[in-house]
Amino acid sequence: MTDLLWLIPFMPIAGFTVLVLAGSRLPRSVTGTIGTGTVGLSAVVSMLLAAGFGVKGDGYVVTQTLWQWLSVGDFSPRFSLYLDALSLVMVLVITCVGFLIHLYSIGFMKNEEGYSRFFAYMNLFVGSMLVLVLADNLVSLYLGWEGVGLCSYLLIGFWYRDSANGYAARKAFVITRVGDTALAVGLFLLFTNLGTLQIQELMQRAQAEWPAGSKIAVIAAALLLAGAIGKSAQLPLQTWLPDAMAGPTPVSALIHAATMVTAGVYLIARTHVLFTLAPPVQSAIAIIGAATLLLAGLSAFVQRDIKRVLAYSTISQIGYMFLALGVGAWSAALFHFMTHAFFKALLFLGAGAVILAMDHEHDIFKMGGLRSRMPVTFWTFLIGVASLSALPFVTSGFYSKDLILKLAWSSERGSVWLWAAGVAGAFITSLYAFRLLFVVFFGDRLTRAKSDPGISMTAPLVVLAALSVAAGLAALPEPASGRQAIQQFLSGVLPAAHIRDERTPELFLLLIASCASIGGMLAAWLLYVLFPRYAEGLVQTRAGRSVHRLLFTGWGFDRIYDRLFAGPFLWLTRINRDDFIDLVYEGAAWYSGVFHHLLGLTQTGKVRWYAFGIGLGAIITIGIAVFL
Amino acid sequence: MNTPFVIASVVAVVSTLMVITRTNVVHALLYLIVSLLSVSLVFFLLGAPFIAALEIIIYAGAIMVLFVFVVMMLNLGPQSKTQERMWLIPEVWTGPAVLAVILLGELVYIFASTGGITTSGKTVPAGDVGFALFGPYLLGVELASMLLLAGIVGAYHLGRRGNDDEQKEER
Amino acid sequence: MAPVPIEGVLVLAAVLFTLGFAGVLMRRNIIFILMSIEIMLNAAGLAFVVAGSKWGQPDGQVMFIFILVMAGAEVSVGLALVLRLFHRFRSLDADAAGRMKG
Amino acid sequence: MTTNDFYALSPLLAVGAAALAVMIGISVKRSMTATAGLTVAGLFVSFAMLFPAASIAPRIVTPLLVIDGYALFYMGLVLAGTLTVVLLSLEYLRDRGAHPEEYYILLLLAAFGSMTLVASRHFGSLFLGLEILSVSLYGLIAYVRGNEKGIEAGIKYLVLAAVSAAFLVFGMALVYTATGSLEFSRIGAGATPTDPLFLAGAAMIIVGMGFKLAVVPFHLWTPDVYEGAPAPVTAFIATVSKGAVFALLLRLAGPFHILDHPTLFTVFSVIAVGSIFAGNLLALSQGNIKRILAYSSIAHLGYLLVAFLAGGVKGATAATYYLSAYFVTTLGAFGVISLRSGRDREREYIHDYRGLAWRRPWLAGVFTAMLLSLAGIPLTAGFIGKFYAISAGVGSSLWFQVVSVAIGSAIGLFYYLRVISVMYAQPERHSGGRQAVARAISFGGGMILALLTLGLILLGVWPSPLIGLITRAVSGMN
Repeated sequence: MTDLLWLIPFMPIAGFTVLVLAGSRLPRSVTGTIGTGTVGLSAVVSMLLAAGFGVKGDGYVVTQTLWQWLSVGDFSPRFSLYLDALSLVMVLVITCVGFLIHLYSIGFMKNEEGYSRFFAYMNLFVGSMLVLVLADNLVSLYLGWEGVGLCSYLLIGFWYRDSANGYAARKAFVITRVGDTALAVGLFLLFTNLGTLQIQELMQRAQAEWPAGSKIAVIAAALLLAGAIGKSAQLPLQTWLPDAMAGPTPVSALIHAATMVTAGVYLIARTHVLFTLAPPVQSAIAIIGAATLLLAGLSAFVQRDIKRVLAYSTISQIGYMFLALGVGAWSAALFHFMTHAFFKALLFLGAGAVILAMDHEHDIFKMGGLRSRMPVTFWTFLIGVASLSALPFVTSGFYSKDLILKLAWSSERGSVWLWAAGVAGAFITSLYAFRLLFVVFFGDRLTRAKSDPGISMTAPLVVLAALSVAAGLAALPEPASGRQAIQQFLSGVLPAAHIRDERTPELFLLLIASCASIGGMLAAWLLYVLFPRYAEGLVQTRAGRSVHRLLFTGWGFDRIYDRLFAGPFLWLTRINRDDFIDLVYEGAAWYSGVFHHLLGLTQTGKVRWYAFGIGLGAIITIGIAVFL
Repeated sequence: MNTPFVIASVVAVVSTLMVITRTNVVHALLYLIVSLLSVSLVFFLLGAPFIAALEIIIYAGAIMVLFVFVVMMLNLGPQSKTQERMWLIPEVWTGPAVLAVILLGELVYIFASTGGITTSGKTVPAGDVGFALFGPYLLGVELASMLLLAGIVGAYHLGRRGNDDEQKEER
Repeated sequence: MAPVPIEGVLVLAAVLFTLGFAGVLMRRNIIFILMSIEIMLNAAGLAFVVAGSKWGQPDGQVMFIFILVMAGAEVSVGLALVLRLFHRFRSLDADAAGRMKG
Repeated sequence: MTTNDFYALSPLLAVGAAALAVMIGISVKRSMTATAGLTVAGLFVSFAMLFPAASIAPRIVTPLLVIDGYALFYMGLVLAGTLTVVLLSLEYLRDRGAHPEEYYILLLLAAFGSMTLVASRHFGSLFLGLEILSVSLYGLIAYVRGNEKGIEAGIKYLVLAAVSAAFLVFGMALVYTATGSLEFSRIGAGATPTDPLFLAGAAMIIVGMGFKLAVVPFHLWTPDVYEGAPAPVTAFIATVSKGAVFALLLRLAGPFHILDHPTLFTVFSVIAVGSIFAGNLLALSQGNIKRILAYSSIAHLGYLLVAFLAGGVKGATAATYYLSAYFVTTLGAFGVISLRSGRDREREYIHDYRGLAWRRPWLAGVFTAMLLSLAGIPLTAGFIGKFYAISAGVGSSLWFQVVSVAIGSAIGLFYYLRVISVMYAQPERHSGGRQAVARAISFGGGMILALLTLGLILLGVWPSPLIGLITRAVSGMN
């Protein structure tokens, strides 16, 4: 059965191929079925593999070599797939959530043109992500990495007739490219120093050859981190993500929940050995994560666009994952990735339903009172918001966030400060999440809205809502080891965090975190349901206005980058108006043209002249051979 | 130095020179036959009587007849001769002649620098050639027959007075 | 009678070869060009025969026969093409068949 | 001649017998279908006979021929190429009227000559194989009646091929004078490396083969003949004819010590670099696609020579792989041209392809794939070929030649992309009349193109099986 592994990435890519080649001629129903079905089949296959996994235990690894591309000396890139507990979790989430998003898209996109193009890109997106996750060497991983980047570009700019969408797509592409370049350099560095890019072998060699904290390990890890930061939209490369909302809502769901942004988390988890060899880099991850989660959370608090709220929320939640990675709580990061995938997909799809009901209105302050018109959407959205806010005990988000917070406190690399940032973040998260819920679904109805969408769109919402709750089961303690099930499951791949102090005041931490979540909810209730005037008044004050603007623009990173990079770059281009570098190429082109012309003169079409050429060649050849 | 060889060589060179400078095709063909005959004499002197005979029978006999045949078919009149004269002005032949002289110079230099080779002076009779042809060169003979087949088919197709397109040409 | 010197025959072959080559380059009449090619091939055959006689082997002569066969095939196809050319262009000018260039 | 000898020769015999059978068939009844059927059957039988022959390889059959893995591999390549050309010719000839039957005899004979060439180990078979190929090609190039360009191309090819053949035999005679043998292996043993007679002979042989390979400075005929010949025949010249001669060159490299020989090495380096630059530069602003492909083939032979110069099993493997990829690509490109050709004329100008992607996306896709492969873009066969060629060159420290390959490829990209960009440009509106003549591609033609494209991509992403096969074949030769 493990032979079926190749089907997982193959199915969506096959779907992409079919849709690209024949998509425009197929009826919409067939297009949707192909697009959704291929991902669904991948999901089925991954579940089958997961079932096999459960029986065999946690040290279980499947590798499948598909083919060897070429072999020149030591350089013989093989294309093989590698499945272990870590990639299995990723694959399951990607295919299942991906499938639900595809299913949802059938309804969401039904009135759009470019239907088959949309599904083709989506399939390629999922396929690339699966290649990334299943790659057993960093070259294939990089291939998937770039494929994901390409698809995000294509999908963010899906409605390309509006040039703003094109700009957003380009921005996403360019900014992630900064990280990608660092990653590529990192790969070269690893290859030249360790002589392989096979991930498992690489990790072994790195451990054997590089002492912990050595300079080379730090540089390599830092380069990989830069790549991860770009893809996962962490400080300081986070600015592309809010603009990426220009794409259709299912795309946002796919980018934020199942693909793309989690690639960075996966990369770090996959190469965690390297990062443990570079403690300064690991600390940087934790600090970046903590800072990102706070800054992005505050920005989310003031956004008016429903999707931008969720976008900043994603940045913030990925910040949690980075925080977990930074303190060595690898499996906690994965756990949070999983729960986040469920509830964030749910929230995006719910937001999509709202947007569709409001005729593509994004501004939350023009919505309101949708609770009664859209009961299914409301209840599922409520579950999503609760999970995002980590409301105690019933939501899965609570368990994953709690795990992160606990380890941020107690792990060897953790500290009170990191923990405090996490708790503050939890409060802010809860605040903006419920703000969103209250503003959209409570209060007076401001405009006419359609009712709940059809079954193909509500079904994914319900399933995702169920998953958002049920994923908490993964936190049940394993009877044998006393660790949580997810930790146990991943223990073959990801080591447990080193605990600094066994006497962690667990109950106390739990209490504080719960208070933060509930406190945020109550604050939102006060500000947006009971006393909405007060919130408005706060913004009207002078200080309030400038803070609001700062937060609203995402801490002004775009402005800073404009000043810091775009400005000087434009200045340079102005200086280089005559393009002295291009002159070289133009000169080359000019000389090529001249030589072309001169050589063209030899093609006279006269047979005697051609024979003359042979004679001249003979004289030269004999001359060189005999007289030289 | 072998006198008959020298004489045959001089005749060969002179007649060949005449071939490439004549304006009348038939005259040139006659000179070419002389040239071939003198080369045939050289073959005889080299101890290759069979080849000497083949040179006359096939080259001077068959192939030259082919040329004559075509010339007759084309029925080239005197105006082609004036045309030839016009085509054969010094500007046309100096360049090639210089090139040819350089090539010749290179080759002669090579032969001169090799130095001191003499022939075995041994006659290789027709029988030996025959044994070689039907011994180690058996496949070669078969290949040669395929070569002739290709020549025949090609010449047949190209030389056929077509029924359809020739009329098109006349129109 | 003194044996024929090898260099002498090779030089003769070389002279005939270059004369034939010069003929190809100089003449515009396609029939002359074909004749010149015959001269070149004949010269090559001569070189083969003299080499064979140097080593006392029949191989040189066998090669001469092959060259003869090739020359025959070449000329027959060549002359057929000349007929086609003449019917088409009403000329034997090799340069007239020079429309394709560049 | 023993039974085993017959087995070993059976692929060759099958093709020869097919030629005879076709001829006899024509004399009984002229039928295009029967002729083509016989031809295809003969090629298939010959291909099938490669396997029994392989089981007793290597075997030296008379001093003239050797049937080893290397020869059999190239025979397979020749047969596959010829088969493709036959299939491409079917419609092309049907459109062009009377008496297409002799065409198949000539094509079979040309294939026969090429197969002799790749199996030869003796000057006699080299010469005869080359001439069977040449003489058949004269007929094929000028085959289509009433086509001035064809006659012109035929005359040019005939005169120049005959001149170069004269150089070749004169060179052979000189080498024979110097070494006393006509067999490659014994020539190597008998040659003194500094003997001017031997070197002059080798140089003149290079002239003869250089003409067939169309490398600088013996390349001048290429564009005119490519343009004038019928498109399927051009495909044959570009692939099978050149491939067979190149295979022979690889075989000669060992006995002639070309690579250990400083002066001969220099000769080939000059030829390679000259071909790369001249070919690419000449193609730059050419408006006729057949001529572009001609010039590009000059450059490709230059790349091939770089792999050849790298030497050893590695260089030979690289060159052979490059050649196989080049076969697929070139056949595909000419396949598009010949299948698109109308009754009146061939669609050979760039403007005939304007906006093709909008009218015939599939065909344009195939052509794009072929051109990208010629340019050496990754995931195509051409990329792997170039990669191997360059890595072989680097392995032998041929820096100058490798840099030339890189620069040449960069120039080459320009004109390949130019054709591609024309195909994807908006179609001209006003010239509707001319566009309307363009005909639909038949099912069979489409299948050939699809197979070639598939092969192209397969060789690009999964080359290891072929590489393995080639390595075995090539190591068997040395």
